[in-house]
Amino acid sequence: MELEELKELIELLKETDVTELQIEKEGTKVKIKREKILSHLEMAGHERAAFQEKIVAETEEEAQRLITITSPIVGTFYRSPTPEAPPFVEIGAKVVKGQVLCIVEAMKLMNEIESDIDGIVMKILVENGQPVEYGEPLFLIEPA
Amino acid sequence: MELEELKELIELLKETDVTELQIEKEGTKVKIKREKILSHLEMAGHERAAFQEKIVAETEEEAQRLITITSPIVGTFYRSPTPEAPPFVEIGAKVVKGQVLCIVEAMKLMNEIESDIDGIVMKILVENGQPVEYGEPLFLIEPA
Amino acid sequence: MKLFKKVLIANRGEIAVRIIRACKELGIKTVAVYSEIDKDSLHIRLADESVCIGPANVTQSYLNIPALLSSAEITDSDAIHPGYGFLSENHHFAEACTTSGITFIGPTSENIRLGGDKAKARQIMRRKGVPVVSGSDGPVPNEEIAMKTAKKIGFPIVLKASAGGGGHGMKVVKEEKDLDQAFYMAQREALTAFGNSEIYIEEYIPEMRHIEVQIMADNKGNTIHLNERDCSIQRRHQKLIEESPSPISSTEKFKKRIGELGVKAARAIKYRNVGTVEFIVDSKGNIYFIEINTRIQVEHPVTEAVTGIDIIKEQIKLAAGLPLEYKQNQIKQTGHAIECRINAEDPERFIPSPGKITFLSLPGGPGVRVDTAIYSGYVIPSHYDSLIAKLIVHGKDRPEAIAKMKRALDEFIIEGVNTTIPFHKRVLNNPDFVSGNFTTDFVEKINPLNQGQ
Amino acid sequence: MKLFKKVLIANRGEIAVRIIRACKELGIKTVAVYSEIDKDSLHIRLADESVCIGPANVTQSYLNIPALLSSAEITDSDAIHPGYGFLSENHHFAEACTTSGITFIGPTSENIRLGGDKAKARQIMRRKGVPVVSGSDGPVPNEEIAMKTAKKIGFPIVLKASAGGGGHGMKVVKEEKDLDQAFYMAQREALTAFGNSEIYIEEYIPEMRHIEVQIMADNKGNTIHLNERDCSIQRRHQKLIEESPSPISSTEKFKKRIGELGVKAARAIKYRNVGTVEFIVDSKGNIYFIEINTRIQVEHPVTEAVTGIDIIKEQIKLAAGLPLEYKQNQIKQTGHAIECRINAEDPERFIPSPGKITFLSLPGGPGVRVDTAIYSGYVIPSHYDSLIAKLIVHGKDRPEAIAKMKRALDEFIIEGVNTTIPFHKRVLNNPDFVSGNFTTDFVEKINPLNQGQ
Repeated sequence: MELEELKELIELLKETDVTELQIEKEGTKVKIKREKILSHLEMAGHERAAFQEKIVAETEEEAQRLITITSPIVGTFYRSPTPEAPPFVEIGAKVVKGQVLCIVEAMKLMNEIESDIDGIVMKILVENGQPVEYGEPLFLIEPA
Repeated sequence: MELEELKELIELLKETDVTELQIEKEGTKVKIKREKILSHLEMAGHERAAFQEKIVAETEEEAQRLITITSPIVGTFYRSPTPEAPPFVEIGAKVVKGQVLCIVEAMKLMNEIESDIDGIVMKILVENGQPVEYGEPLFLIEPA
Repeated sequence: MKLFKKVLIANRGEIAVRIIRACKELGIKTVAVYSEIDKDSLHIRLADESVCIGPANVTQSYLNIPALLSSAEITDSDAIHPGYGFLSENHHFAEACTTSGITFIGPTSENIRLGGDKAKARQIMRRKGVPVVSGSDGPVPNEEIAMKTAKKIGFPIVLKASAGGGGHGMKVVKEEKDLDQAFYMAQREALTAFGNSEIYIEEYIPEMRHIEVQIMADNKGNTIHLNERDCSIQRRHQKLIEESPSPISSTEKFKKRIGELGVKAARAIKYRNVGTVEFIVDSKGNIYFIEINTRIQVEHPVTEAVTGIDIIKEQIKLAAGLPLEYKQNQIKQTGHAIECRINAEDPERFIPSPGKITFLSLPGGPGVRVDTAIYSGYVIPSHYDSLIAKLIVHGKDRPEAIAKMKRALDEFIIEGVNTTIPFHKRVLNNPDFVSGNFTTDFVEKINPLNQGQ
Repeated sequence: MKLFKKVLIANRGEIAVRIIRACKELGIKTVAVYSEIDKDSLHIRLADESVCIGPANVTQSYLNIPALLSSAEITDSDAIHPGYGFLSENHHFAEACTTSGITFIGPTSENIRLGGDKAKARQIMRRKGVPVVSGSDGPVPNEEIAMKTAKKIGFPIVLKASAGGGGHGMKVVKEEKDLDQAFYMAQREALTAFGNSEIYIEEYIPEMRHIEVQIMADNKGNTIHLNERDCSIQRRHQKLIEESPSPISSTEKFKKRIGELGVKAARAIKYRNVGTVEFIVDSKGNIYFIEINTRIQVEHPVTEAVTGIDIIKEQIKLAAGLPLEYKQNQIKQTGHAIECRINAEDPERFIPSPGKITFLSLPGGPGVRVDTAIYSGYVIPSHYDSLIAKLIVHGKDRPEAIAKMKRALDEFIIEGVNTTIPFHKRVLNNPDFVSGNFTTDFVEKINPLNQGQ
């Protein structure tokens, strides 16, 4: 095994949770050990965790392709301007940059949340009428 | 593996979280270990630390060759049977298994500490009259 | 009168944890709020619910009134506890809570407004017979009147910003010739720092102690005090060590007088809920009002230790409209308590030292209390206050409290960041501290690096 | 009379840390001893010096008398504190200390010897007028006399080993026909477990509380008590939760009587230093002596909380020959204290759970005390007791103490090993516990997995 190969291997491990690797090949033995330190608070099973899980569960590929629209404020998420009106967007809808996707109500004010980009709505991550916190993912958009 | 290669490898590890690397190739064995997370209690500047340092500082090679005779009890270390008598052994002395190396006094009892092996006394690690704890290294012996 | 169902805590760090503790003991649900950088904070883990309110920057998170009120709304919280710092002394926030139908756990917004106007508060106190340091009656409009007032008082004098407080916006003027320039500078600085250029003048008191009185008042105006705290160990007007009782309040007469003045000051402005009346005491034992702090204070635990009263629990009950549970004569003071503020700072120069805590062992045993939100592995962000823990001890007398504090500091192990623990050890071993003979310039005197302000 | 210069602590874990704290507050230097496996223990770090005394195995380390005395010798220690467990109730050790010119911090070796001979102690107490459970007068030599005694008392009866104690070596015999067999077994088991086959007989008391009295006596024989502790929450005679005062000692009369009986028992054997007289109280409120514990106890902090007295500090001062600092009428009891023993055990089956603590956050705030030697990253060895922390709360009354304990348990986060925290939460929420209406079979009743012993 050449040094370059070794480097690549170590680099590769960085992105994984592997802590020990042993290779034995044609008389060459390699053993690599790593320490992993987990953030314990993250592991605390706090309710947020479960929710974030859902999103993380998407394949890496998909995650890289899609753009997440997050809530810029704390408030209540509404898909339509009034209870009677149809939703601003549905899954599969084509949207353009600046188009209103939903409303987050805070302090009796209706804050229109706009799309950052042109694209297609792939997922709506929050139910109508549900409270959202700052930075909470609302939509996944596939860029056009 | 050339020295240059080794240097590079060590340098490489610095930027990673690898803690142990073993390579065995064409009769050459390389093992690199790194301390990533230090035991904080050990680092406490406790007096013991300084002492252990001294011993650890020996080259690995030497450490592997030499046998350490430790104190089996808590007490006071004496190099000779009485204050007037000459020491049991000096550095460079040839000793045989079972030969008395020193005395550790505990509870007014003189406990004779014997050599585990045949060999040559390479180092005496404790001063005459100094207190020793359980497991404290007393002599380094090079096996015959 | 019923207690709240759910309280939102508009704060972070140790005080958020402290408030959650009080709520839990009262059977009240809690909501933690946090900025993005605080996502691994202990207060989130201990609260029943949590809401991310914005990015690390305080103006967009912990000072973000709409985000806080929305968080209360979406979590159905019926009250907000502001802690200390941040929005705790913002009367607009208190008012906004009330308008939104959420109880603000603290005094009335009018109390807060007045507490923030030092010149006005001084004026009221003087009229109501609470002694104040001699000086101008309210703000001084211009250089001429400033000079006239200063001459009447006699130099040196102190220029203070009406909107300042806690020593912020202060200027000592030693001689007549410096006044004009200093007055102009003080006005400009006050305008920049507080958005208000009003300046008032006080006599300069060279050697003084800072002693304050803890106040509790219910919504009907029943007002009591929980005795005094001595906070004379300060660095640039930042308190570092507090104790109760004061080492100089050994006479019952002094103790009684300062307590009564505290109550008088609170009544003078119809104060509600818990608060602190701050006094300075000169070398002759004269007591002068300086300001009223309209919030729970960092140093409240020393009073809790000697009185046995949980001030935060009482604060919540008072905010819910319950009557005072104690009469003045039921307030007992047992033993002596000291608090050391452990800051993540270099202990010589007091430069902040944020970063990861790699090892932590807290002191314990009898008479030791630790209020903190740190843990082994926690990363102290550089965005907020450097206070990371409060160490409080309670002994049967001051010597025992000092011995206890020394051993507790000895066993408080924090690795990975610098802390003020070594500074506290030095103070605890200082003969002047041990004898109780010190004034607010103590830290400057012992630490050459801290001279001048 | 002078205090010691240096004390060697012949123990480990939380009690070693606790003793170091007391010594530090008294200005006494400390020596920690440790076995090889304990090399990263907190008590080593907190002590002034430390000595490794042997391998992990207790007989070669913490029970190794020569190693301990040599350690005292090489470190110039003038006293040894034995803590609890290990050699604390070994009268040979106490004597060996004295012979070596080292003060044993505890009662006389004669006190310890007698405390270890339960049948003899019972006999003395009965003669001195301290009520004991009806039964044999001293040990019972054979089956015939056992049968005669048992019939006189009436079945069911209990066979107890003279050298047992704390519930170890106990056998309940329900019917006459089982006695012979049980007696033979009890003798054999006692011989194996304690090296002494002596057995005595007591009446079986079905529903009882375990209540004990903390005693303090100086070398002149002045003896006082620090009131009672209720330790009825036990599992197989191992205490899990202790409190002071007892929930049933609300009447001053009962309180006074049990306290006085404690002092009477201590005086009956000329007891010195601190100790505990254990009683059982039957459903009618009758009080019976069962044994005297000649050491500091795990549960001493609940008494410290309500009396404000540091028992370990007093213990050290008494051992140094100082007179008692308190008179009986100076002992006050304020509020209510509860202690939960946090063991590294599965909370259902109580199977030990040694291993590495991967995350730790201790409770804090007002009225909460934690005595522990663990830290984040510490590895709990499988060689020793599973007690890893004591959580003590102090409230103004029992309901407040319970609320405080619940919130403290809630915020006590230990990851990496199982602990008894969930068990304690269940008990604290149990209506019988809350009402104070429980007996020593409480744990068996609520936990089907623990039925039978």
